Amino acid sequence: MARKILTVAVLAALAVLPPVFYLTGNAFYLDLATRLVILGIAAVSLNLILGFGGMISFGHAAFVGLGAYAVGIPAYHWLYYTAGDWAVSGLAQIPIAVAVTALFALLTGLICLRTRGVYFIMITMAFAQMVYYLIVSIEEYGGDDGLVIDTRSQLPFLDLDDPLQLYGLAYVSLLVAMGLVAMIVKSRFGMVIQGAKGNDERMRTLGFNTYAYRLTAYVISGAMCGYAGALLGNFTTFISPEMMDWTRSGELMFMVILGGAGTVLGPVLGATVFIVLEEVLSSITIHWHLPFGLMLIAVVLFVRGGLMGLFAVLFGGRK
Amino acid sequence: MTVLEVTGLNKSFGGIKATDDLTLTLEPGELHAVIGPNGAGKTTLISQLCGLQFPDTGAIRFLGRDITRMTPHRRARMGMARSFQITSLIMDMSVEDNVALAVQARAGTSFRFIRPARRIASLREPARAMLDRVGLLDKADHPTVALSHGEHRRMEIAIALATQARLMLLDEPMAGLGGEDAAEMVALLRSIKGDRTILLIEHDMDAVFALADRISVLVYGHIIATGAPDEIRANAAVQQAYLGED
Amino acid sequence: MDLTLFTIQLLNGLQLGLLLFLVASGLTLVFGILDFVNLAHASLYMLGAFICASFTLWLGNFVWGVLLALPVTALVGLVVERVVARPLYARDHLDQVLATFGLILVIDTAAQLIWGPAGIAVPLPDWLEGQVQIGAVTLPSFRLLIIGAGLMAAAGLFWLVNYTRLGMLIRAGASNRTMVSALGIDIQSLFALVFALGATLAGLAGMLIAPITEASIGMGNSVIITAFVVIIVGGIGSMKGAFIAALMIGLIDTLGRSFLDDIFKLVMSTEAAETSAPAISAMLIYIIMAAVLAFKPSGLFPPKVR
Amino acid sequence: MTRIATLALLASVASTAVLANEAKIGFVTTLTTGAAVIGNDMKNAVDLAIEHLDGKAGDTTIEVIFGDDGFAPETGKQVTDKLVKQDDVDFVAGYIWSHVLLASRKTVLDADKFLISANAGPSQIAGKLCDPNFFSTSWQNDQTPMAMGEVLNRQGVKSLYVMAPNYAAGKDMVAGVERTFEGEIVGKDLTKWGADAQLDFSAELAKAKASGADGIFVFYPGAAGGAFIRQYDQAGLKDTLPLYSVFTVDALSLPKLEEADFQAVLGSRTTQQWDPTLDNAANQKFVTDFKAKYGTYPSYYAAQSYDAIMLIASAIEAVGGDMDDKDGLRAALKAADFDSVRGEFSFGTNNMPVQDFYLREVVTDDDGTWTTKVVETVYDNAVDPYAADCKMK
Repeated sequence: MARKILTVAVLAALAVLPPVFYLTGNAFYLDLATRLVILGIAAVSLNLILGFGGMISFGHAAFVGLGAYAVGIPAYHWLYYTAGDWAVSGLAQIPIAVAVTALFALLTGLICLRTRGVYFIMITMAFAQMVYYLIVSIEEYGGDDGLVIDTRSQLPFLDLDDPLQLYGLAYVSLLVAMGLVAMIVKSRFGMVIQGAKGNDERMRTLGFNTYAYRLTAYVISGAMCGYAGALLGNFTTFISPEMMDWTRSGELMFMVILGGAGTVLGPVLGATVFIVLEEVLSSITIHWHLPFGLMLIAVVLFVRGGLMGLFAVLFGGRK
Repeated sequence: MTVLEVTGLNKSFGGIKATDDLTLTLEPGELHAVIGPNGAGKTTLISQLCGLQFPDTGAIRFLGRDITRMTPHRRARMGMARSFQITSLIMDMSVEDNVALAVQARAGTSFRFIRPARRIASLREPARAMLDRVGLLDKADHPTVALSHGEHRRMEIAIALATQARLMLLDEPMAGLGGEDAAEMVALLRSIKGDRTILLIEHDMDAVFALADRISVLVYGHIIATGAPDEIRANAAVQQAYLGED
Repeated sequence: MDLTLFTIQLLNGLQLGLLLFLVASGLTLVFGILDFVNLAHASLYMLGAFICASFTLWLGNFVWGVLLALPVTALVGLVVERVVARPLYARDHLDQVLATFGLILVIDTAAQLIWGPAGIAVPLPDWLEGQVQIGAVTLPSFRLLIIGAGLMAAAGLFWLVNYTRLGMLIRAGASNRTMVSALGIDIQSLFALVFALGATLAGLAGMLIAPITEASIGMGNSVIITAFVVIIVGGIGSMKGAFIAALMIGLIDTLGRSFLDDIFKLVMSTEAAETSAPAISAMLIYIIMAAVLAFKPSGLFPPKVR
Repeated sequence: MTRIATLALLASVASTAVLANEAKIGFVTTLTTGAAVIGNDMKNAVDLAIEHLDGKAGDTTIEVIFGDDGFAPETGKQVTDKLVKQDDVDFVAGYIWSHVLLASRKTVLDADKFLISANAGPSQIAGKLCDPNFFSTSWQNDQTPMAMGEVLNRQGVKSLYVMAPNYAAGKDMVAGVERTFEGEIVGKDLTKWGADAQLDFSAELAKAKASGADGIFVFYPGAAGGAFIRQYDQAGLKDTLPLYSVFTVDALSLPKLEEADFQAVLGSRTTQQWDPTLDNAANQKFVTDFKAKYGTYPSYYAAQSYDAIMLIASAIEAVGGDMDDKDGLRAALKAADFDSVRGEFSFGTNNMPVQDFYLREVVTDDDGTWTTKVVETVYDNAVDPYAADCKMK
């Protein structure tokens, strides 16, 4: 019960506060919230495999980046070459982003999921690095300099150049993502991947081809991250390989763990605290990485189960 | 038809033979026990039977089909269930969830994403029936990790039953059980016997001789004798190699 | 192909491989024995470089700088072990990855606050500054020194692990932790010792590279990923695997950088070769890692099953 | 809704009243990571410029807010967003890196503020993406290596080996030297760059030596520059393969090289639009005071940052501190009516500087400190090659 109240409170705050900030002349805080919500979607989707499936992916930033490039590249061709208007339509860009990341997840997942434990952590990172260097090498799309997306996705009934509408889209997407993950983990499929996290050998001897289930979960998670990437590209209007750096994957992981892996709300909470902390600390000192790193270590050492775990201890939320 | 037919199985690890020209058959409905001293290769045998390890040479036939190189989940779908020597349950799930997953494994594909699994009666009811059968129904909602060792062993049996398996491979179900728990387990196994074909790997001699239809004795990866309990008791080689030491 | 150039590049690859081995051996020791994922391992590489650079500028001699910096780095390793690593041994890898990720941020920022952002160039004594002529091959003498030091360190490690009591405990600890503690060995001290040894090896690598590239903030980030690739390809916990994989990666990386564009030019246009070769050579080690894991999911030399 | 609109109106009226006597400049540079050595030098120059101005342009107080881009375009854009939307600055200046500038550009220009680059000069911004509100106090990426190509021609270099990091500015530099160099390029290496940049150039140097070229052209900014020169020295190439560099040897790397006594760098040549020895009053004051205050020679980054602040101050003074007079500010910026430390200074049609380029040599000054001096002028009033792509008149 306590947990439900918390969920509603957090989501309500995210629905109300940022627009209020914007309308009272603090546009920057709406930007901050948009970034937060989009990274929240990425963290929620990472959590599907990390928190519920026990697959510690250290390369999820690659999906975010690929999703962003899937928006940026068509827009670039529309701007500089003769690509049709479809190239800046969100109705084309977003499906492309989802399809590309799903395909990438499928191809890499086939190999990654053969490995276990630390090997899995590192091979997911290796694939992300490959994408990073691949994009760096494509001079046409800016290489290391990145790509400016001058035209945001064109959608019916929505104008993404209006910060409020963009935020609305991101916020609704977050709700949908959380709903999807909540539905999936409760379903028969979700029971299997959670079972495989708890005891893979047992699940296989029961007759589950856990490899296929994990792979499916990996693809779903990758595609959702790709969608988040498409939103991020629209938000920043600038994409660069930097978005796929391995430290970015680490940050996504941190959001999930900080909030509480294996809970639906946790990653959102984690993303919120992460972004706010980053903003507050960096406005106090340019050496904010020092207190930030110390906090990271402290969270891992002392706050088991993340903020959701802490909350459960304090208010007795049901696991 | 013979349920399980193992012929000429060999498996070695870095020069040490864990399984040595092993041959074994299981007839329908029988409870066949495999006994042997520590390090005789019992667990290696069961791992090969359920497909977690593959033999170097030899063949395993299950229900008339060659499964020597088949993956564990496909064997399971053919009707082979396994319980683990070291309790191998999904600790962070509830007792009922554990058993329901076994039911789910038999209930067609699990690539189903929408309905909440815990609200599907066709999964939950058989699971509760199995828990009832092993006497754990009142603990159905408890987290698995909170149960005692004896209860965990019984959950293992419930899960094996829930898979509707033709063949149950039970890896030391009595391990670590004492007194009352052990007696309960023997009673439970007796109640299942005849229903399913069972390969029982066990250390507890009282239980083995009380339950088994036939017994095979495994020493250094090789079966030195197979027969009814009385024959095995009388077998000189067995006494020398195994019972003598005990 | 020019044979002299090829020989030089082989030696360059060997030198890179040996440096990688110094970093990777510590990583694989800590990983294999302590079951601890230390992303911050390369921060000790950076600290080694900075500590050595400070001592060198202070004493005016690189060799003294190294000799003094080694024990100091080991000490830093002990502190890190006590404060951050030890409480995490029993935790899962995820917690370890995150905590040590935080440690990288802390150490990098602390280093910037102590030594400033500029980095330090490390001077060498004259006898190391020149070049050595072997036949048609000319190599900077310092690079030969690195090769020598790397081989010596590798031999020392090999001896330590295979022929000493400590090595026996290390090997036993890797395969059976409970057994070692049952033998009455103080496992905590053993772990601390192993961690400090790993830190020292990484620090030494940093000290050896500093006169070539300077000690600079964030220098560890460039090596840690490669070091992980090495131990994953070699098989976690396997010293032999780390050695072979390090040399393999070092050679492939160097030879890829040297000859890939020429090879590509055989099959494609000069322009295409010039754009694709640097990209492929940057990706090469990851491609190799993915390929190895696709066929051998536990690396080339997986240690014996526990 | 009307209520909010009224509030907004009131707020804007109020802010105009306050801003009449105050102008805000956001200055984005790199203050963390190893590249902070550049950012700190720029920050020092900005502080010195404000000191020289006595904190005022005419009657208007100037406030500078620094932002750290962390050497990453995304972070740079976030910092710019904050400066524009939260701090409501009138000018955003700085930017070491091309990609950070490109990422941040839209935020500033969409808000109808002025963007002044004090270093980065990617070709897009000089060409297709040129904007009336964008000005540069540095150069376009291609120009400095083009000047070097010209120098090589004059010195009779017939064959050249080229090395640069494999990223956009690196490729620009290579393209720049190829544009003017008339001899043969016998080999080219683009090395790995970014978070795990390659700093050990053993393989490339071996190739360069084997190529038998007359000289080697390199571009290695920041820490990589020191590392390159070190290895160039160790490989003993000084006599066989003369070094010609751009943005590699500068006032930031020289003190380090001097402390470690890497003699190989003495006498090496590099091109630039500015030098501490340039003989004009503004420059003499700048260099003398900079040395007095910070104890080192200023780098070209510092010189460009100093110019950026002086340019902005001249514009603020021209409109009498009326920050809402955008047209007036734009015209005043374009006029570039201030004493640049590089001497003669004007803007081309694309708002990039039209300026001279010099060949400089690394020498020891009267106090024994390593620095550079001008050898000759390579280009007079050079216009960058992308100006034609800019649609502005």
